[in-house]
Amino acid sequence: MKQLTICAVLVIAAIALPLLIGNNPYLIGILITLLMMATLASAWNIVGGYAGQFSFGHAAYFGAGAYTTMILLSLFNTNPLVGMAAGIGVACLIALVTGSIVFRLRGHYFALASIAVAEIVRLTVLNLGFTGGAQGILLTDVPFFGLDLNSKSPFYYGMLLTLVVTLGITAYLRKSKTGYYLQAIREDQDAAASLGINVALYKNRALLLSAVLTSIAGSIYALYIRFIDTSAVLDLRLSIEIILTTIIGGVGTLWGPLLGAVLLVPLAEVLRSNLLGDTLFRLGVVSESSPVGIFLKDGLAHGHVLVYGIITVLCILYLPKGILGLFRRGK
Amino acid sequence: MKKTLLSIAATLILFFPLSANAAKTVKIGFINSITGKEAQIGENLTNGAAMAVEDMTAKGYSVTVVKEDDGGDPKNALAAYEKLVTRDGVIGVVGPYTSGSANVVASRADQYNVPLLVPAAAKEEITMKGYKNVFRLNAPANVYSQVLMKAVAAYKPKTVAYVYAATDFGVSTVKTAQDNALAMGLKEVANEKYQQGQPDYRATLAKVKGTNPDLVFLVSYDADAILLMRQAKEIGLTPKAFLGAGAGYTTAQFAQQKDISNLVVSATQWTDDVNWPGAAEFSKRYKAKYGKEPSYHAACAYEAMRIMIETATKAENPASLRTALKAGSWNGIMGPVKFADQSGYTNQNNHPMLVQQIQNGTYETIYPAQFSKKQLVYPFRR
Amino acid sequence: MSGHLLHIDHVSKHFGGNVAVSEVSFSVDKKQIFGLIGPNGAGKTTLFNCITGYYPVTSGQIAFNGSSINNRRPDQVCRLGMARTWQRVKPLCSLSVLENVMVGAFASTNSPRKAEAFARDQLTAVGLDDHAGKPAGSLPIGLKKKLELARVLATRPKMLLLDEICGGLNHTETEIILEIIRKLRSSGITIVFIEHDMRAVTSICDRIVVLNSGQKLAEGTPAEITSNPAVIAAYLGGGHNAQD
Amino acid sequence: MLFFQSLISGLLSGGVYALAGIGMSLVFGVMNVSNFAHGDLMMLGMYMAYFAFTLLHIDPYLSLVLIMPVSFMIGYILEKLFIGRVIHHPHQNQILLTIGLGLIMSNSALLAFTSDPRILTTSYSSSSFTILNDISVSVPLLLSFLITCGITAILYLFLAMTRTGMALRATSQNRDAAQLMGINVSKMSAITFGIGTALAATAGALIAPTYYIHPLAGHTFLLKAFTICVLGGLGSVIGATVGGLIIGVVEAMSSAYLSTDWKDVVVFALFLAVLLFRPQGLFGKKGDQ
Repeated sequence: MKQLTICAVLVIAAIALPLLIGNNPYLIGILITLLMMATLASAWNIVGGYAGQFSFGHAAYFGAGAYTTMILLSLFNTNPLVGMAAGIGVACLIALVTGSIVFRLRGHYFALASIAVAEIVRLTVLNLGFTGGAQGILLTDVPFFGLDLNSKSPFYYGMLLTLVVTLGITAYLRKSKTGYYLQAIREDQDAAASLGINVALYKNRALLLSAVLTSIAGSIYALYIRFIDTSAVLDLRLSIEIILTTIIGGVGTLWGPLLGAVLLVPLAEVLRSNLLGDTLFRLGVVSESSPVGIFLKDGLAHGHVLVYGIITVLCILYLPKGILGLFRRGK
Repeated sequence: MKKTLLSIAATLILFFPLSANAAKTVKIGFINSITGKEAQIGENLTNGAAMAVEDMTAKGYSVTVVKEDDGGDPKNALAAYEKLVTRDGVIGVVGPYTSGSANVVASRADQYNVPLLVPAAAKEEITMKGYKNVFRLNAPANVYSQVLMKAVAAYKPKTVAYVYAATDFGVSTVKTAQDNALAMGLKEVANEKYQQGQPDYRATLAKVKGTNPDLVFLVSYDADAILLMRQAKEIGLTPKAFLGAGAGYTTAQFAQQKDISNLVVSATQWTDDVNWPGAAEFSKRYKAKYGKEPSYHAACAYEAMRIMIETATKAENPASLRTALKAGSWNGIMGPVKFADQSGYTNQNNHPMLVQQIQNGTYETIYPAQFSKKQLVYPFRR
Repeated sequence: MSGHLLHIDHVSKHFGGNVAVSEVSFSVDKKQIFGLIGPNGAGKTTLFNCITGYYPVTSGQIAFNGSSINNRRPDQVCRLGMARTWQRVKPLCSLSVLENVMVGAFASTNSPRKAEAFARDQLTAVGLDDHAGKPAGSLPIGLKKKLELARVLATRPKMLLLDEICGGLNHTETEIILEIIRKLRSSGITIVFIEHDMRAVTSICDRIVVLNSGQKLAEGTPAEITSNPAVIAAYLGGGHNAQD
Repeated sequence: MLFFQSLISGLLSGGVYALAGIGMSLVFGVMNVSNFAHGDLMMLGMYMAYFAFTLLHIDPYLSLVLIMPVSFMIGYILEKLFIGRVIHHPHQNQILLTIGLGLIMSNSALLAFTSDPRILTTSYSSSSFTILNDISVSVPLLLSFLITCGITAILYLFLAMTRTGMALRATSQNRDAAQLMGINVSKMSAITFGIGTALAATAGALIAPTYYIHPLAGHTFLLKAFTICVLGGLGSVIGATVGGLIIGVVEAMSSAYLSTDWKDVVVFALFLAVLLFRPQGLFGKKGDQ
């Protein structure tokens, strides 16, 4: 009951947030990214965290949603919602093919095979003509079916809804037969099979569900940015970022992926931009000409990926169960 | 719980604007690819822009440049632009470098009404959508192939082979090259698109050699160009001319590899031997400061930043900056600059691209005639 | 055929050139407690793996409840009513004891509530109800064995294949398990069980098959087996690995 | 002519791929860790060769004498500080750790050496000779190929003949059993990672004269190295060597007869096919997966 109250408060707060912060498209943009990463991490968590199948190729499903929506929109002027549905179809198709190949494998082989499948998808999109190839797809002058392009709220609420649905599914799944079956598969595939669990079937179900949710996020992202190319939506980096977000938050938990996104997305933004330095300078904490100031101004912009790498290493070494793992030592 | 709320509040504060500095300095944003795949070219832009800020400060301009990295990711570029215009309150933005990022940011510029000056992104579309607030200094991608083909047209080549990087720039440059080739009656004998960074192109080049083309049209960035030309020499690929579009064929590093780069023809936005005011001197100072030759990206960034600072200082707000950019004309290291609406473009500088040939280790401008001192050596020989 | 619940007919299993099980045949009747014994490496666990679908057989027929189960997947075999435990226990470590048993119970229901109630019954049956909330990984070995048993019972099996369910247990613990097995039989479940401990086997089994080097060495009642000279030779000659 | 040209250049480039693959395969086999920092370790080797050449004027091939021990030490220390601590963690944590280490290495290189590509131009960088009338053979690639063969042979003998080599193989067969037999498996892991790093750096140094040197240059080779060691069978030196040659030839042949842009797809498809139909690799033992 207490959990339900917390959820309700969170959702209401999230709905009210854009109204509270007013006209700050920058902050809302960051929040959209945050909601997107939380959705992607939560969706990945279904197959990676609960079923224990560490897919390193989730960019393929994200790209499936993004590309299908954009291709249909640019070639046939298809309604984005129809495009999104078609994207789900394509993502399912890729998931079925991937599942039939990679689920026969375990451990490293599974991880590597999932990379290989995703790379084949990426290279195919890059080499084909109707996908825009290396040029990507840019949409500026198509009718947007009543969507106000200049407003960020539809995308904010769209992402929020996807996230709530994803978390809702995860919460339901956790306490359902399927959820228990997935966790049994994660803990021991042989034991799971001996208890009457059709391992391949349940793994594929988890992957399909995860792919569908990932692809929806991909569609919304594409409509939001209105420019996609393979390096933005199909890259291995994206797959890795999704996993990292989940692991840092807490893999196999309901709130871990959200927590990971809440920590990592603002962190990445603060490191990428000069936010930290700028704020400190203006507050008079650090002088712009001091060595620290110069580092914040010039060094950090060059070194933020390095900082990201260091955080990754430290997290894996000292927080292998994620931030949530810290609080759940006893359990 | 209290602590959590406090830390969330502290984080949120970062994203909100603080009261602006009292001092009367003009504030400009600069979005660039400092990290990521395009970091190498990004660095040239960083250097060029930094020199412009230095020069203008020395001239008495008071300017603050807010630098943003987009890592080549359009999502980050958009966040950067929105941060610059809403949080930092800049009156104009220079950048971004990559075409993808520039496209995304350009499509939002009219919404925020803050002028964007694109220094070096080549994608044609950026200035073809009629955006009022988007200005571009450099010539778009199609001009690369146009000038290259024009430079050799007089020698009546018959066949052409394309070897190019599988990137936006590579693909669109080759597309316009194909249009030009069609107009010139050239026959296409090979079309090879490659993934960047591979160590071995010998099989591809051997295949091209088998078609015995008159022209080999290449698009490569970075050091791929050196690799391709080395391996072309090994394989014995000897067309009548190598035409290089893309930054890889315009670097000092490439020219230094005399045994492979001699007589390669390339298109560039800028050289230091061109007779534009300050070009040679810029090159000299850049070399002294950074220990390497400036690339055309550096020159573009320098000039874009210089124009932005100069114009923005006179303008009070983004709207008058836009008017001033539209009305103004400049003549600096990039030659005459004027943002005009012409042949489908809006606010596009009609920048004359140059064709150069490496002759004995130095770039010599050979086309168009009014900027050139040397003649094209044709056919190519080892 | 009518009384046979499980019928093994000339089953062989080869790994590359190695013959693990060779031409083994026997039948298990309903409500029997059937012992499968033999020294280490005799092929007992391999045979279990063949019966329950983890290994495809090289040749031979396996029939359960009158129909062939050759080449069935492990989960299908389980749902036909034949459940197994593992020699090296396989608890689902990060799940609680109760949740482990619930996973088994889901074989016959989709409702988490029903699964939980049924799982609690099984925990009571094996005497684990005090440990329901603990993570399965934290139990000592004796309780893990009980958990294995409760978990397979939750699948509502007709037949149980127990792979050294008493291995690693002390005398008291063994007695408790054996008592549970007897109760299960009287509730109508047929039991095949692999064991090293001759005393346990002879005290409980109706019928015993002895395997040695993949082949059937002898079959009979406990009394027949304990007096069979070939069995004595194999066991005593096999040395003391019986306690392994 | 095109066929033989592709075959020759494919084989020669495959030799360098093989060296990268062997290093990864050893680490895979003995430690059961997939090392996503392998490409970045290659990059370190490239820079070492570059600076040995430009600052100390040592020929890149001779500089191997320096690079191998130095990079062995780097690998040994990396294992002690980082990799060894996650050896019993789940695979995905190991993968993410090595990705993090790779990010640290490549971005430190970016800060230290800038993103300008360096070109290591030796007198023979673009020299070649012609055989069979019209087939050109690159001199530096041929040299690299021969050195690869030599290193492979030495490594094979080391694993087969020496005490340490046998202990390594025992650890790769069964870590727990090896420990019971008194083998110091944690030391074996460190030695393995050291050798893996040395081989990666050597591969980097060997490719440096014909390639360019850049902080992100190793990434091209990372997925290739994975493909090679899966193809050859984890932990198999001979397998990785043959795997490298196969990948080299497949790439060259698909560039020549299919199309340059589809060649990576062909390589990944081959990779998946091997995983599906012969998961133990061409030279691995069954049951390894």
